[in-house]
Amino acid sequence: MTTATGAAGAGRVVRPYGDTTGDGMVQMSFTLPVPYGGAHSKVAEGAAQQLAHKMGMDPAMVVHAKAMGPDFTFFVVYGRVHHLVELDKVQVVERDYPLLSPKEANLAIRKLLRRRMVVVGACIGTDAHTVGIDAILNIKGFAGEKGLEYYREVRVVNMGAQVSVPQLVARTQQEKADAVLISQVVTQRDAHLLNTREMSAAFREAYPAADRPVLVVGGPRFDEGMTAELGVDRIFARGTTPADVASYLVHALALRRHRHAGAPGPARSAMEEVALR
Amino acid sequence: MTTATGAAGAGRVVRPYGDTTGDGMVQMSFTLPVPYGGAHSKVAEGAAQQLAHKMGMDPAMVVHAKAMGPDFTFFVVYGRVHHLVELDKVQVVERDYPLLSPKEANLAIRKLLRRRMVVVGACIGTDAHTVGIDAILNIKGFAGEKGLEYYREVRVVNMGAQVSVPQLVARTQQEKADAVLISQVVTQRDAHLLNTREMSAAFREAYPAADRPVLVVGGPRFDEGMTAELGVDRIFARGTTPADVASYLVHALALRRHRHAGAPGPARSAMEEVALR
Amino acid sequence: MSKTGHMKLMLDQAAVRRARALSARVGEPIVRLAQEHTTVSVERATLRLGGITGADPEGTPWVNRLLDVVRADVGLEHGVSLPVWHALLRGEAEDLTTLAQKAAAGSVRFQVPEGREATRARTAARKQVGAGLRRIAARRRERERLVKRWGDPEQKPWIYLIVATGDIYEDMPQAQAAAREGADIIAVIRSTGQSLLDYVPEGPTREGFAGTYATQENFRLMRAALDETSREVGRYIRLTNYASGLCMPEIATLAGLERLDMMLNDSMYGILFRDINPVRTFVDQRFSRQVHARAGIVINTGEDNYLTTADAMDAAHTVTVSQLLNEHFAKEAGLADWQLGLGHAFEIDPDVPDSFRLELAHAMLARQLFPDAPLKWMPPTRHMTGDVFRGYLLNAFFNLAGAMTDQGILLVGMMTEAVVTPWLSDRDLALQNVRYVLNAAGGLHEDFRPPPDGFIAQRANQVLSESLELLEQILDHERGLLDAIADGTFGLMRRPADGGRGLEGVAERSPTYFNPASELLEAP
Amino acid sequence: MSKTGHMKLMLDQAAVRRARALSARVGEPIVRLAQEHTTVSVERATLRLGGITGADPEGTPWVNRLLDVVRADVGLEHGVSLPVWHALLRGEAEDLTTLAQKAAAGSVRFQVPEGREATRARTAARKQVGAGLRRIAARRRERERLVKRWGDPEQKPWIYLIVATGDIYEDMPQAQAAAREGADIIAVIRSTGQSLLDYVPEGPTREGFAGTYATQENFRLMRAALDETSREVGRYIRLTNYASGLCMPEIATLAGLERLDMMLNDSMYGILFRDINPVRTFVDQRFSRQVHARAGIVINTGEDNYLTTADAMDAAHTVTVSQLLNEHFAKEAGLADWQLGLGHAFEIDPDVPDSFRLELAHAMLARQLFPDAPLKWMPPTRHMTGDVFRGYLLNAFFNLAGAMTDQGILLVGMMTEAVVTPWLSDRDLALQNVRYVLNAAGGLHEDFRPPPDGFIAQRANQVLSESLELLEQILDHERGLLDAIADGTFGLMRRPADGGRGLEGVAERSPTYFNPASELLEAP
Ligand code: B12
Ligand code: B12
Ligand SMILES: Cc1ncc(COP(=O)(O)O)c(C=O)c1O
Ligand SMILES: Cc1ncc(COP(=O)(O)O)c(C=O)c1O
Repeated sequence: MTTATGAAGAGRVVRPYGDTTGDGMVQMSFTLPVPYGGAHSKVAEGAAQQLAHKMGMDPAMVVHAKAMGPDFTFFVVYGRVHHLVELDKVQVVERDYPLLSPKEANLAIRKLLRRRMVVVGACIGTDAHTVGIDAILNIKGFAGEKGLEYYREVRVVNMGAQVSVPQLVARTQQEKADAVLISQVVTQRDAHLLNTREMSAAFREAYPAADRPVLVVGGPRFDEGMTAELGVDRIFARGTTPADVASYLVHALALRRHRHAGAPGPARSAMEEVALR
Repeated sequence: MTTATGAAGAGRVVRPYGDTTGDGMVQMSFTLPVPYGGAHSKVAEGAAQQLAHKMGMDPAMVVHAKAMGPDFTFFVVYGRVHHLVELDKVQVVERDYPLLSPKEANLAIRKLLRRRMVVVGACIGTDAHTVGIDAILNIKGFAGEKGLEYYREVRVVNMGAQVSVPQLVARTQQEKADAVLISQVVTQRDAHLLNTREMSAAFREAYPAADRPVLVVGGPRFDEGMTAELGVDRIFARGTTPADVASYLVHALALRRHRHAGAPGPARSAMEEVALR
Repeated sequence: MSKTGHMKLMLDQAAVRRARALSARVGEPIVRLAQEHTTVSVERATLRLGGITGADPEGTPWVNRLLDVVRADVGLEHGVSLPVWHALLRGEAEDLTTLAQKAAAGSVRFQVPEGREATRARTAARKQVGAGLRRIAARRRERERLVKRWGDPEQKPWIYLIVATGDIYEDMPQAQAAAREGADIIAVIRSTGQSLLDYVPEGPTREGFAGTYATQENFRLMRAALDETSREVGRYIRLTNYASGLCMPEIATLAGLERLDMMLNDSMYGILFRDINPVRTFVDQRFSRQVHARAGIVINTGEDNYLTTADAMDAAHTVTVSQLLNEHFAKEAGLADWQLGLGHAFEIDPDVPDSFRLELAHAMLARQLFPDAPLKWMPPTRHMTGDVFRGYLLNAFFNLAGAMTDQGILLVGMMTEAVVTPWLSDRDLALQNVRYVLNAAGGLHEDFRPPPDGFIAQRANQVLSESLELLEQILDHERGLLDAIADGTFGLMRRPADGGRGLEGVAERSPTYFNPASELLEAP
Repeated sequence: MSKTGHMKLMLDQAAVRRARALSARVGEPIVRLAQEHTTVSVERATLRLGGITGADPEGTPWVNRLLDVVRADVGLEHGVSLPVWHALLRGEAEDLTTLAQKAAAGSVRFQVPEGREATRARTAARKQVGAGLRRIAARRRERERLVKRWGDPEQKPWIYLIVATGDIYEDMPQAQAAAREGADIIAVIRSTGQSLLDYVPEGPTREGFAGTYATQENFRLMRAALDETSREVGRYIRLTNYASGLCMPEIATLAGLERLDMMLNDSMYGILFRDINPVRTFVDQRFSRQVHARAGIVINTGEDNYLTTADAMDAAHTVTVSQLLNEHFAKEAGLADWQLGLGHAFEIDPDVPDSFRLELAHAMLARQLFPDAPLKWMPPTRHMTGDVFRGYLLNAFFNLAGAMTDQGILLVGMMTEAVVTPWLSDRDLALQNVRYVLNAAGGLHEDFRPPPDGFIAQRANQVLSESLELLEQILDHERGLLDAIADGTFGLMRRPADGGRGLEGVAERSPTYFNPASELLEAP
């Protein structure tokens, strides 16, 4: 993974656009635990404005305020923010590997492993949202792309929903899996982060560092830049397609192979060699 | 005018409320002049996230991004802001005069002036939105309250829409008006601020400081705290009712009378005396 | 064509016939008034048809400079054409613009020719002004060709969007973006001050407040931009502006010359909402509509505005009466049914019980009263608040009512109505809203069959009968419509016939009055 | 009562009759299966009716501790009542809870009594468990009294809102706020993990993920909070929870004891979406429904869920088939029509042409197929995105469809569906949305008369005939419904009869099986 900066607009600075270049206009809504109505109204609106100012909006127009019961007020605020968006400082996780077709991926796996790649997938913890992981794994796939089950050189073990971490580790060992794909959709109280950390810790414990399978986690609300914090190799978010994942797995395995072999030179080209020959 | 701080919550600190006390959650939407789709998407989303971070949101979830043509992207972002709203530092323009019924106001005017109070109203500049000023002036009124025309001791001269500043000043002089009420609804390119400043400058020029009529401006998007910057005596925003205005005018005239008479003591009590006896 | 054809006709047909007869009686004296007067703007429009262009270094158009001199020399009551073409024939200048420059410099004096000189001046004027009208006719044919080439919108209603940055160079890309996203019609709204200017600004402009100046060059630029996009999207994108305010006849003329497709053009809007003198307005109105008739331009009337100041339930019948009068005046001026974008709006207080069904009743009343007119359906404005979510919801129901009642032109509402002039994203979101509604529920009219004695039919007939009463009341006034307008009948605005702006620009026509444009436009 | 009474009946009535006959044939072997088995949770529910409460210091309920010992000693197949009441009669403890504590400490051994001892045990068990059922009946009468005092909602559909903070002490004020703003029914959704727990947690809880644990104490706290608000708003606010997952029978029992008013309770949801063993589920289902029947609780079935994993157009008929089966199982268990909140949802891809009319067709099919059931109409979830404006719009059309087709229970959709569990403001905005739609367009059903041969009727009959085909296919399977479930018929989930969780908690009833609760519940 490389954390690249937005090449598209090197050095360019932009601002939000309402109806004129540079006007900086944004819309915001939020609730404050303050009462509204009668004598309270001005304080409530002033509080909303204070928050908007602290966020860098000036002027900030409180265009709507509504009491929600005796203790809360909902606000809509429009205004101009003065922050600049520096496009050359945008942090993104860019795809640092070539996107392969199923055919290319199969070829690469055969060359790399001389056997099928084994992938274990699951929704861990109490999460039962399987649609996302199934979109990646099942033949049916996602967005017109077939899932990993369609790849001849990939053997998929889909454990389904609400799999506990010990079950997952045991099955991974039993299947001698090359990669583990887990999905986390529920994010309330940071459930996805807690479960992912628990999982990666368990794998660190169960495997010597060099043999650990590639750990991949996905779900709509992940921040792709958090791999180090979560102890996983790669994170995929909203809109991921099976080919993104298959290509990454080929890349990751090539990289490991390469390291094991102690071969010199940049890993990337090695993988590309394998993949594209 | 006094700029009071929110007495309601002295010392209290609050945060936005999503579904749990203190969670700090807010919603935001805006457009950036960046392309979206294909290779651009990650940079665009990263740019949106950068802006949200600069506004104090962390984590910031870009939950929606949509290309609008080749050059713009619309975003919806949810996240946690870390700013605190300090209720004891909220700046509000509080009503620093008693709210009078029409009867009380009439009585006070008679005692103060021994004649009817003359009020000239207009939408100045190219603004033709008369509904707001009519709500204050016309008998019909607003929110169940009758307008100033209903007050026996107030003579209203409503000049209507698109009145130029020279016309307004001339008519004010001709009518020997005690107060001038102007309305500004169009705010694009700060039209309301430009027109108000032009108006107050013209009155400063046309009258000696002591004789200048009370200058009041109103409209839905004014910041009530800007009187000094705009050179007016009072600003009324969204939701103003005729009684707010009538009571203020009585107060302002009592204050002037008091000052002219050189009487000692706080102006407020003088006015209250007059108004409430 | 009508999708609502299978809906049982709800209206009392005797009442419908009577409504039209009464409207004709109300309208007749107003038409006579228009025929008996001229205005500075009618005369300037005539000169513009004759080919005058440009402005002096201060920005005052040459046509204004010329008219002012002519008027000072001979008055307005004879029209400017006799003195002006007389001067040209005398060789004072070779063309109108040069003549204006010389006149402004004080080197030409005008007089009203008589006898043979008058006849020659008339002939020359007719020829030159006729050429102008032929240019307008040519632009109309061009439109017909392009519509054939690029096609009309696929769906009904047509989707109408506003741009309002104040800067023609920001407006153009925003209009193009909107067209790509699905707009069929783009309206460039005007800067707040323009309607009270007694001249038409010149050149491209970047300085409007909450709208962009209507100038010939801005018209040309935007039409070209939209031609480009029409070609790109394979759909002829229509362009709308405002023939309204003190220069209505001239703007109508410029619109015809620059192939604009629709124009806001209401018989009473300027009186009520801009405090323009009623006589001035009615005279200017008639001329501008005659030009629109020639240009094949669809007019949009402004009944929606009444409901921003008056209550949509209480004043529903004033909308109907105004539509009937707008129809009468339009047809008298030569416009065909397909050119009548009669206005009405979704402005009932959303808190009124059954508000949506009442909106349907009003919309169906208009639909059935004017079955061949492309009604223009306007979104909620008055009851929009800073709650943009609620605004988005109200706009959806507005869109639905439009689809269910077969409106011709849907002016797309913005969720930020109560906040700002539309943002780029507001238009995009609004278009998504329309697209969803039309795609998901556009066919709902097939299943919508209000019972003939039900709530909706009852409300429609009630408004119709209140309209008849109002028309009768108007006829009871001594000076008919003029007095009714003075009384605050429409939009609660009181506008006496001798008040308002622009009266100084009106003159009663003298017996020698001559205007080649009027002459040619009156000819069927 | 039906507002749609005047809508012409669209459905082929012979097909309707055939659908019910086929469903009965599909259902029959499943009912037999349920009658022939028991489960740990059925037995624990019986003990709970007998009065056992509380949990050990680790939080394991005493009922679980007791059951585990009994099962270890004598197995599950005879039911726990004989050995347990036998032990009580032997004087091992004076009440069930003490017995459990002693059993857990290893100081009691259980055996299955025979002869007179068995008879005495049976009598004692019947008496004690019967008292529990009478407490449930008393709570039901209490509800009836309170509804009479405070009243039912004024409008149809009833407005159903979810709270989901995970913390009962945050849930309570949020629920009260929602009720004040117009909610008629509050559902406290459950923490993600609960359905797979084979015990019911104890006490008030603050630790759920995306939902709050269902515990007897949480039930009590929330019912008390809503009683307070009911009194305040003059409307009986109903409370909903989930009789679902591995402890379905116990939760149904606790719901009856704490006067909950509605329970999510589907015959196949646990199988399909929680991978719970099918036999376990069907056995638990039947018992829990028998309890609901007694408690006067309205069940909510879960057909909406199928459309989150399968396509709403392709799988429309699976919803209908599932509704028919849920109806069959419910009536067999003693529930009346008014207790059948059969589920369905607004989940057609909004990009499908005419999607709204197709939704109307599906909604009307359900309405006409189950004319006396208070259908539960679920909002869009699958096609909701982070575009909260669009979400708000879709929810409005969902609300409209609900009003137009006379749904009984409207689960109010949140614009943040794709983002977070509902915020306080989401509920408030959602309620405004509903209120606007019901107030403005609630009467539209009067004007909505889809032609009997039109688009909507055609679609409804098509789905009905696909449902007949599917029912026939199910009957063609060797093991009927069990095989169909294994095949992925519902929600595309494949669940073999011998797979899934909780199978270890199932036992075939022995000839000496005895369960006083079942016995009393079977009695009509
Ligand atoms: C379908 C659905 C369900 C179905 C799930 C059926 C199933 N078998 O999956 C049912 C009805 C059972 C369900 C139940 C619940 N749900 Co639900 N559900 C949804 C819904 C509508 C859609 C989710 C979905 O399928 N998205 C489509 C897939 C394709 O997208 P995706 O998951 O993001 O996956 C993509 C990427 O993220 C990525 N990806 C995902 N995983 C992985 C893994 C790997 C390895 C990789 C590489 C990539 C990857 O690739 C995928 C393709 O691009 C959402 C709301 C919404 N519109 O988003 C709520 C939602 C997810 N559910 C929610 C909740 C709370 C629940 C419940 C807990 C409620 C309750 N208390 O009863 C229950 C219980 C479920 C549980 N124990 O987890 C919340 C979560 C809130 C939060 N942010 O924490 C949501 C957001 C709704 C809401 N606003 O309340 N739900
Ligand atoms: C009604 C209306 C019209 C009517 C006006 C009729 C009339 N005679 O007033 C018509 C249809 C004519 C109209 C036209 C236009 N309008 Co307009 N209109 C509105 C609308 C729908 C409602 C305004 C209103 O009446 N509010 C009700 C009154 C009671 O509220 P109020 O003005 O805020 O007044 C209250 C307080 O602010 C205060 N107050 C106001 N004035 C004063 C003065 C004093 C002294 C005091 C004490 C208090 C006070 O007290 C009042 C009572 O509480 C708004 C959208 C909206 N929903 O807000 C757009 C809106 C104001 N219009 C707008 C625009 C752009 C126009 C046009 C310029 C468009 C165009 N280019 O053609 C035209 C031209 C008008 C012009 N030259 O000014 C924009 C302004 C955008 C901006 N922020 O700059 C708005 C916001 C719509 C939009 N989003 O585009 N409009
Ligand atoms: C019929 C009509 N004419 C004109 C206008 C525009 O006003 P102005 O002429 O001041 O630009 C409107 C405003 O929407 C209108 O409805
Ligand atoms: C019928 C039914 N039962 C139960 C649930 C809740 O799931 P759980 O049992 O996991 O709490 C749902 C989810 O919405 C449902 O629809």
